[in-house]
Amino acid sequence: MEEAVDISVDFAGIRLANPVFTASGTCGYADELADFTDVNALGGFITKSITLKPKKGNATPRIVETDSGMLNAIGWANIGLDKFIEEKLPIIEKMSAAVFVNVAGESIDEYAAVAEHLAGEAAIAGFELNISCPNVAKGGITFGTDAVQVTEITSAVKKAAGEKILMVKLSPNVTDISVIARAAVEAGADALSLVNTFTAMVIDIETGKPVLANKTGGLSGPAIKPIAVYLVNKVYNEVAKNRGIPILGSGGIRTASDAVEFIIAGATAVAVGTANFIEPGCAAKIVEGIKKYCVRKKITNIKELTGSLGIG
Amino acid sequence: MEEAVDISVDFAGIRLANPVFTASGTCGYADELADFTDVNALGGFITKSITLKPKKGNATPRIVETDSGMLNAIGWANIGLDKFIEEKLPIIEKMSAAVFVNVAGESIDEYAAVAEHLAGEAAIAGFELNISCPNVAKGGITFGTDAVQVTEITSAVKKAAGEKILMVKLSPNVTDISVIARAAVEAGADALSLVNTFTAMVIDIETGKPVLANKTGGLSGPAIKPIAVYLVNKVYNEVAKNRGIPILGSGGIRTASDAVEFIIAGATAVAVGTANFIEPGCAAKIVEGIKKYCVRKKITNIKELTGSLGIG
Amino acid sequence: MAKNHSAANRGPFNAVISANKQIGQRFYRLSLGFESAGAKAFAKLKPGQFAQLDLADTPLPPSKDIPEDLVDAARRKILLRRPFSFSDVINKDRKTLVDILYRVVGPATLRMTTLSAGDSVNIIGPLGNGFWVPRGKKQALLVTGGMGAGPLLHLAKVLTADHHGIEAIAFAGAKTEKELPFEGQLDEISQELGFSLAEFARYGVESLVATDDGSAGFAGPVTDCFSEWLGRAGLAGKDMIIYSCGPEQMLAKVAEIAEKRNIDCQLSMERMMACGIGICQSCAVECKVNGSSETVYKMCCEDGPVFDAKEIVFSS
Amino acid sequence: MAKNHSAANRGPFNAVISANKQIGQRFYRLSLGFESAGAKAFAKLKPGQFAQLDLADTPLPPSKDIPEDLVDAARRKILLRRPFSFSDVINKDRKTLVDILYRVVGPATLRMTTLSAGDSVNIIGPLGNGFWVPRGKKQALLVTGGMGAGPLLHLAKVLTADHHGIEAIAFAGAKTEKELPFEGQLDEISQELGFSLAEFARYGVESLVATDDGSAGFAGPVTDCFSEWLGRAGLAGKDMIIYSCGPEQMLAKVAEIAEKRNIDCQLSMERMMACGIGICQSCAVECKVNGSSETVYKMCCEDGPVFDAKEIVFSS
Ligand SMILES: Cc1cc2nc3c(=O)[nH]c(=O)nc-3n(C[C@H](O)[C@H](O)[C@H](O)COP(=O)(O)OP(=O)(O)OC[C@H]3O[C@@H](n4cnc5c(N)ncnc54)[C@H](O)[C@@H]3O)c2cc1C
Ligand SMILES: Cc1cc2nc3c(=O)[nH]c(=O)nc-3n(C[C@H](O)[C@H](O)[C@H](O)COP(=O)(O)OP(=O)(O)OC[C@H]3O[C@@H](n4cnc5c(N)ncnc54)[C@H](O)[C@@H]3O)c2cc1C
Ligand SMILES: Cc1cc2nc3c(=O)[nH]c(=O)nc-3n(C[C@H](O)[C@H](O)[C@H](O)COP(=O)(O)O)c2cc1C
Ligand SMILES: Cc1cc2nc3c(=O)[nH]c(=O)nc-3n(C[C@H](O)[C@H](O)[C@H](O)COP(=O)(O)O)c2cc1C
Ligand code: FES
Ligand code: FES
Repeated sequence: MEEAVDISVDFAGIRLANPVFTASGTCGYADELADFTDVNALGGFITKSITLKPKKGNATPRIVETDSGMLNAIGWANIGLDKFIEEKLPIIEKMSAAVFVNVAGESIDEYAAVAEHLAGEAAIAGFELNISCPNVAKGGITFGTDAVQVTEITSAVKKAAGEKILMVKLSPNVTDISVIARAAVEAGADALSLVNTFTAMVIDIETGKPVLANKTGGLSGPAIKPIAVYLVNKVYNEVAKNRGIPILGSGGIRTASDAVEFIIAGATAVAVGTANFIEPGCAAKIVEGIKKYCVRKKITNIKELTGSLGIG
Repeated sequence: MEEAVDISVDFAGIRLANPVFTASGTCGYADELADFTDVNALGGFITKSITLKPKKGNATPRIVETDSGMLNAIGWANIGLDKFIEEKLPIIEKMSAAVFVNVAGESIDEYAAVAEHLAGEAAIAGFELNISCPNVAKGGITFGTDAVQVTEITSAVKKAAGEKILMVKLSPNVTDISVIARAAVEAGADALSLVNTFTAMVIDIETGKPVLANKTGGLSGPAIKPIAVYLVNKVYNEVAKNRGIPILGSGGIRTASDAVEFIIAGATAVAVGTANFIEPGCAAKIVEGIKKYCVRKKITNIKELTGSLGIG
Repeated sequence: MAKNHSAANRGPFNAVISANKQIGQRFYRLSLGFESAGAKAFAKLKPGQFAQLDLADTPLPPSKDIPEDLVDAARRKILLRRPFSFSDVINKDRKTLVDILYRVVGPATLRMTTLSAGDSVNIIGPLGNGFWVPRGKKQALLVTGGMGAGPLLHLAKVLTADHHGIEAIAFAGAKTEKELPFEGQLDEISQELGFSLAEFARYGVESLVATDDGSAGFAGPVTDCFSEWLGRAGLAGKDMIIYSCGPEQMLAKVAEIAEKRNIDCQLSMERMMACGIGICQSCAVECKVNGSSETVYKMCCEDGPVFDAKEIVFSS
Repeated sequence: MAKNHSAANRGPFNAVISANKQIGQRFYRLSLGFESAGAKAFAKLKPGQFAQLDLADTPLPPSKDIPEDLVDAARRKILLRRPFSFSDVINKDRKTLVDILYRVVGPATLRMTTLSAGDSVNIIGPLGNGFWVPRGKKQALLVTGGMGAGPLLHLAKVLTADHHGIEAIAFAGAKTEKELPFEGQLDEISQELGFSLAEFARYGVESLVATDDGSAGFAGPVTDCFSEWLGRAGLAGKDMIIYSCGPEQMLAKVAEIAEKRNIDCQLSMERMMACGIGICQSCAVECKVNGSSETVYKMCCEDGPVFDAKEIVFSS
C-alpha cells in the first residue's frame, strides 16, 4: 500500500526524495543531528547562516522561551566560509538530502562573495538567501523589508550563484509579503522560503530589562504557525502559483499534520526548525507521517495536495 | 502598606483608577461581564466595535483555537449605533470605569458619523478607532496599513469626536508600525492602542479547507505577547514618549506579570482580551497583582514603571 | 423561552470528580460534585444547559494511551474552555452531583480522560437555556445522535419526574453499536417497541436504536428510523413535541420531519465557543426572522443552545 | 578535555521515576531508572554531564500547591526541554539509576514536582563533558553554591571510588540553612573540620557549610569561607584542584581565588539552552583564546558545561 504513494517533489528543477527539510540554524552545518536521527531520511537540509568571515554572534542570553514559542538572537554566529568549506563540505558530500547553504552578510557584496565561492561545489544544491534575520544590526532584515533592496541583492547573488538554485527567505515582518516575494522572483529567485522569525521581546519584570542581551529576538515555534500558514497561502496565490515557483514553508512545524497544513496552503516542501530542539528525530517522523496521511487520504502523488486549498 | 501605592494613571488627560482595561470585542458592550467580575474594578472599558448600522458579521465557524492562541473572524457583528445608544448607554452611564467606544466602518464617513453621534455623551470618555481589524472585506485593515489613509481617517474622526479622547488602534501587520503611529498622532490621535490581531489561517487537513468560514482570522492570545511587547516598546521609543502620547498595550495579557511587562515596555495602560474568555474575572485580578508587584518592588507611583525599560 | 437571567452566580466554580468511567471505546461518563455556591448554581440545572470546563492544565494520558489519529492533535496546548452539557443532576446532602457524557475527539477531551476521583476541575455555568416544555403536550419524542444522548437522558428524567401527563420515547442513533454512548446491554423487547436501553428505561422511557451499519437495531440513520416510526404510528400534530440533540446534519433532518408533520421541535445546537457567556460572538447560529426572508445571527451560548427548530437556517 | 564523541546513543530515552523526594522547602531529589539502551548510555555518566528533560506534558501541581511567586509563571506552557545535571549514578541489574537534585524556580521545575514513582519522562543525554581529574592531584576542593551541590556529590563519589590518591573536602554554601540542598542533619564536628553533611560524609568527604545569613556554619558567602580556609591552611599550588558549581557570581569569585593561589580550577557553567546538543548556538560562554586578547564563544552544552576556570570571561 505505502509503496503506491509518491511523496518525492520537484523543487525548482531538482528531485527531492520527500518534501521535508530541516531549517537553517536548527540543524547545524551538516550531520550534527546524526546521533539522533537519520539525516539521510530528509528531503532537504539547510545549513546555519554562513558569512564570509567567522562571526562570534551576540552575547548571552541568546534565547528565551515564550508561550508555545521561543525567541532567539544568535546573531549569525558561524564558523565562516573557509572553515565551512574545509570542515563541513566533506561531510555534506556524503549526505543524500539536497543541501542548501544559507547565506548571510552585511553587504550585497558579502552575500555574493559567499555564493560565488560555493557555486562550483557539486555537493550543494543551492542557496537560501537570509535577508530576513531580525537579530543583526546591519544587513538581514533591512534588506528583507524593502522591495528595491530585495531586487538588488537577489540579482547580485543570482549572478554569483551560477547554476545553483537560489531560494530567497522572506521576512514576515512586512505589510505585504507578496510585494517582497514578487521582487525576489522577478530578480531571479528560483524558490521562496517563508517564514523567518517575528521580531519580538521578553522583559524580565524582576530586573526590568529585556531577557535577551540583544534586547529583541526572533519568535519561532508553534505560536507563529497560523500566521505562517496564512503567509504561505498568500504568497502561493499571489506570486508563486502562476510563476511555477516552489515555496519552502516553515513556522512552528512539529508534526506531520502541521506539515500537511503548509502543503495544502501552497508549500512544495516544508522546513522544520524549533521542533528539532525538542525532538531531534521529528523531521524523519514527519516524513513518515506525511506518507501515512497520503495513504489514508488516497493521495497517490503529493503534488495533488500542494496548494489544494484553492482559495483566494 | 498597600495604600502607599498609587496605580492610578493619567490617560490622555483623564484620570483612571488603575491601568487595566478590557479589550474591544472581548467584554461586550457594557456590563456583560458583571456576573463574573466587578466591572467597576476596571480602569477602563472598551466596547465591541460599533458601526453605524447593525452588522450580522461572518458565517461560522468564527473562531478556532491554535497553540497558545486563537483566531477570530467575527466580522464586526454588532447591534449598530442606534441600539447601542438606546440599550447600552444607560448601563454605561452607571459604570465607573472610563468607557471608550470602539468605532468601525467601511468608509471614513461611517467612522466619523459614529463618533459624531456619540461625541456629546457624557458617559463616554472617548473612542478607540478600529482601523486594524483583519476580518472585514472593506475598511478595517486597509486603512490601518497605509499612513496616508491613517492620516485622513484620524483627522476626520478627530473633528467628529469633539472633546472626547481619540485613541487609534494600530495593526501589527505592517513593516514599520512607527510610521503608522506617527501618522495617527500627527493627525490628532490623543492615544495609541496596540496591538490588534495578526492575520492568520488554520487549515483543517481532513476537509482540506480553512476552518474559519471567513478563511482567515486574527490571531490573539499569549502566542502573540512577545511580538506585542516589542511593538509597544518600539512605538513608545520612536513615537509616543517624546510626544507625551499614552499607549494602551495589549496582546496576550493574562496575568499581572504580563501587564507589568507591557507597562515597563512603555504602555500607560493595558487591555486584557482573549483571557476574559477563559477567566472572566482576570482583569480585576490583574489590578490587584499590579498593586502587589509595586509594593514588593517599592514602587510608590506606577508612573515610575511606565517605559522604564529605557532602551533604544 | 425562559432566558437565563443575569445576576445569577455562574462561577467559576471548582467541581470535584467522583468518577470518570469509560463506557465505550471513546466514550466516558464524568461525574462531578459541587459544594456551596457551585451546588446552589447547578442544583437547578435544566436539561440542555451546559457549562464551560477549563481543561488546559489537565494532564494528557501517557503517550501509549493516545490513539494514533489524535497524536498530532494532542501536541496542541489548550487555551480555551470547552463546552459540555449534562446527562444527569442529583441534589444530595447540600451537594450537587452532575454527569457529563463525552466522546474523545481532540486535545481537551483526551485530557479529560485522565481526570480521576478527587481531582478538581474549574467550571463556568450553568450556561444557556435548556429545553422547555410547552403546555398541552402529551408525547415527547427524544431523538439522539451519538453524544447527543446526554442532555436527552437528563430531559427524560425531568419529564418523568415533573411532567406526568407526558409520555416519552427515545430514538437513539450512532454509527455502530460500539458508538452508542450507553453502558447497559441492548435488550431487544420487540421489533416494534425496540430496546430497553437501561439509561432511558429507568425513567420508564422506551427506546428505539438505530445504527448506520446495522450492528444494532434499525439499520440506517436514526432519522429514518424515527420517520418510519412516525409513519407507522400515523402520528402528527400539536400534542407531540420532538427534542433532539446530535450532529447538525441529523438535526436538519429532524427539523424537516417535524415541519412536514407539523410537530413542535426543539434542537440543541453546537458551535465552536470561545467564551460561552455571550461576549465573544463566536457561536453564531443563523436564525430566521419571523415573517421575513431576512436572517439574524443568534448566539448559541446565550440564546441557545436549544432553539426552536423553525428558527434555524441550516447551512448545507 | 575528553570530548563527547559522536555516534554515541544519546536518546531520546524514557526513564521511569522511582522516587521524587522533597528535601527542603523548594528542593527535591528525583530518582530515575533507565533500562536497555538508556541504561547503557547513562551507565558511564561522568560527574558534571547533564541531560535534557522534556517536561512539557508533565502536569502542574494543584493550584493550592503553587507558591505565590510562581503563579503567573506557571501559566506559561512549556516548549523546550530543560537541562539538569546529576548527583548520583548507580548501575544495578542492567538498570542505571540516576539522581537529580533540583530547585523549583519556574514552570518546568514546578511540573517536575508532580512526577511520582512509575511515571516516565523523556530524556536526551548524557550530554556535554564532565569534570576531569588531571594527573598528580592530591587534594580536591569542592565548592558548591545552592543546587550546585548535585554534580559535586557525584564527583565526590567518583573521586573516592576511583582516585584513591586524592583527598576531597567540600565547601557547601547557600543563602540560608533552609536552602542547603541536603537532607541529613547538620552535625557540627568542630569549628575547623566543619560539618558532617551526610551526603558528602558517606564518601568520606568532610564538609564546611556557609550561609549568607549565618543560620548555619560560616556566616557569609561560601567563597569567603573557602578563601579563609585556604588562608588558614596556607595551601596553594599544583597538587590541588578546585571543582565548583553554583551561581555564576560565585564561580567568578572561585575563579579569582584559584588564580590568585595558582590552583587548577574547573567550573560547571549554566546557560539558557534550547537544544543541549550543539545545534542552536544559544548557550554561548565567552572564553579567552590562549595567548591573545581575543575571545571566542564556546558552547556550554557541547564544549562544557565544565570549563577550565582560566578560560572563562565573566560578564559582570
Ligand atoms: C453547547 C455544547 C454542548 C456540548 N456538549 C457535549 C457533551 O455533552 N459531550 C461531548 O462529548 N461533547 C459536547 N460538546 C462538544 C465538545 O465541546 C467538543 O467535543 C470539545 O470541545 C472538543 O474539544 P477537543 O479539544 O477534545 O477537540 P477539538 O480539537 O477542539 O475539536 C475536535 C473536533 O470537534 C469539533 N468541535 C470542537 N468543538 C466544537 C463545538 N463546540 N461545536 C462543534 N464542533 C466542535 C472541531 O471542529 C474538531 O473537528 C458540546 C458542545 C457544545 C457547544
Ligand atoms: C548544564 C546545566 C545543568 C543544570 N543542572 C541543574 C540541576 O542539577 N538542578 C537544578 O535545579 N537546576 C539545574 N540547572 C538549571 C535548570 O535547567 C533550570 O532551573 C530550569 O531550566 C528552570 O526551568 P523552569 O521552567 O522551572 O524555570 P524558568 O522560568 O525557565 O527559569 C527560571 C529562572 O531561572 C533562570 N534559568 C532558567 N534556565 C536557566 C539556565 N539553563 N541557565 C541559567 N539560568 C537559567 C531563568 O533566567 C529564570 O530567571 C541546570 C542548568 C544547566 C544549563
Ligand atoms: C535558534 C534559531 C536559530 C536560527 N538561525 C537561523 C539562521 O542562522 N538563518 C536563518 O535564515 N534562519 C534561522 N532561524 C530561523 C529558522 O530557520 C526558521 O525560519 C524559523 O525558526 C521558523 O521556523 P520554526 O518555527 O519551525 O522554528 C533560526 C531559528 C532558531 C530558532
Ligand atoms: C473574539 C474577539 C473579538 C474581537 N473583536 C474586536 C473588535 O470588535 N474591535 C477591535 O478593535 N478589536 C477586537 N478584537 C481584538 C482585541 O480587542 C485585542 O486587540 C486582541 O485580541 C489582542 O489582545 P489579546 O491577545 O489579549 O486578545 C477582538 C478579539 C477577539 C479575540
Ligand atoms: S461563545 Fe462567546 S458569545 Fe457565544
Ligand atoms: S543549547 Fe543548543 S548549542 Fe548549546
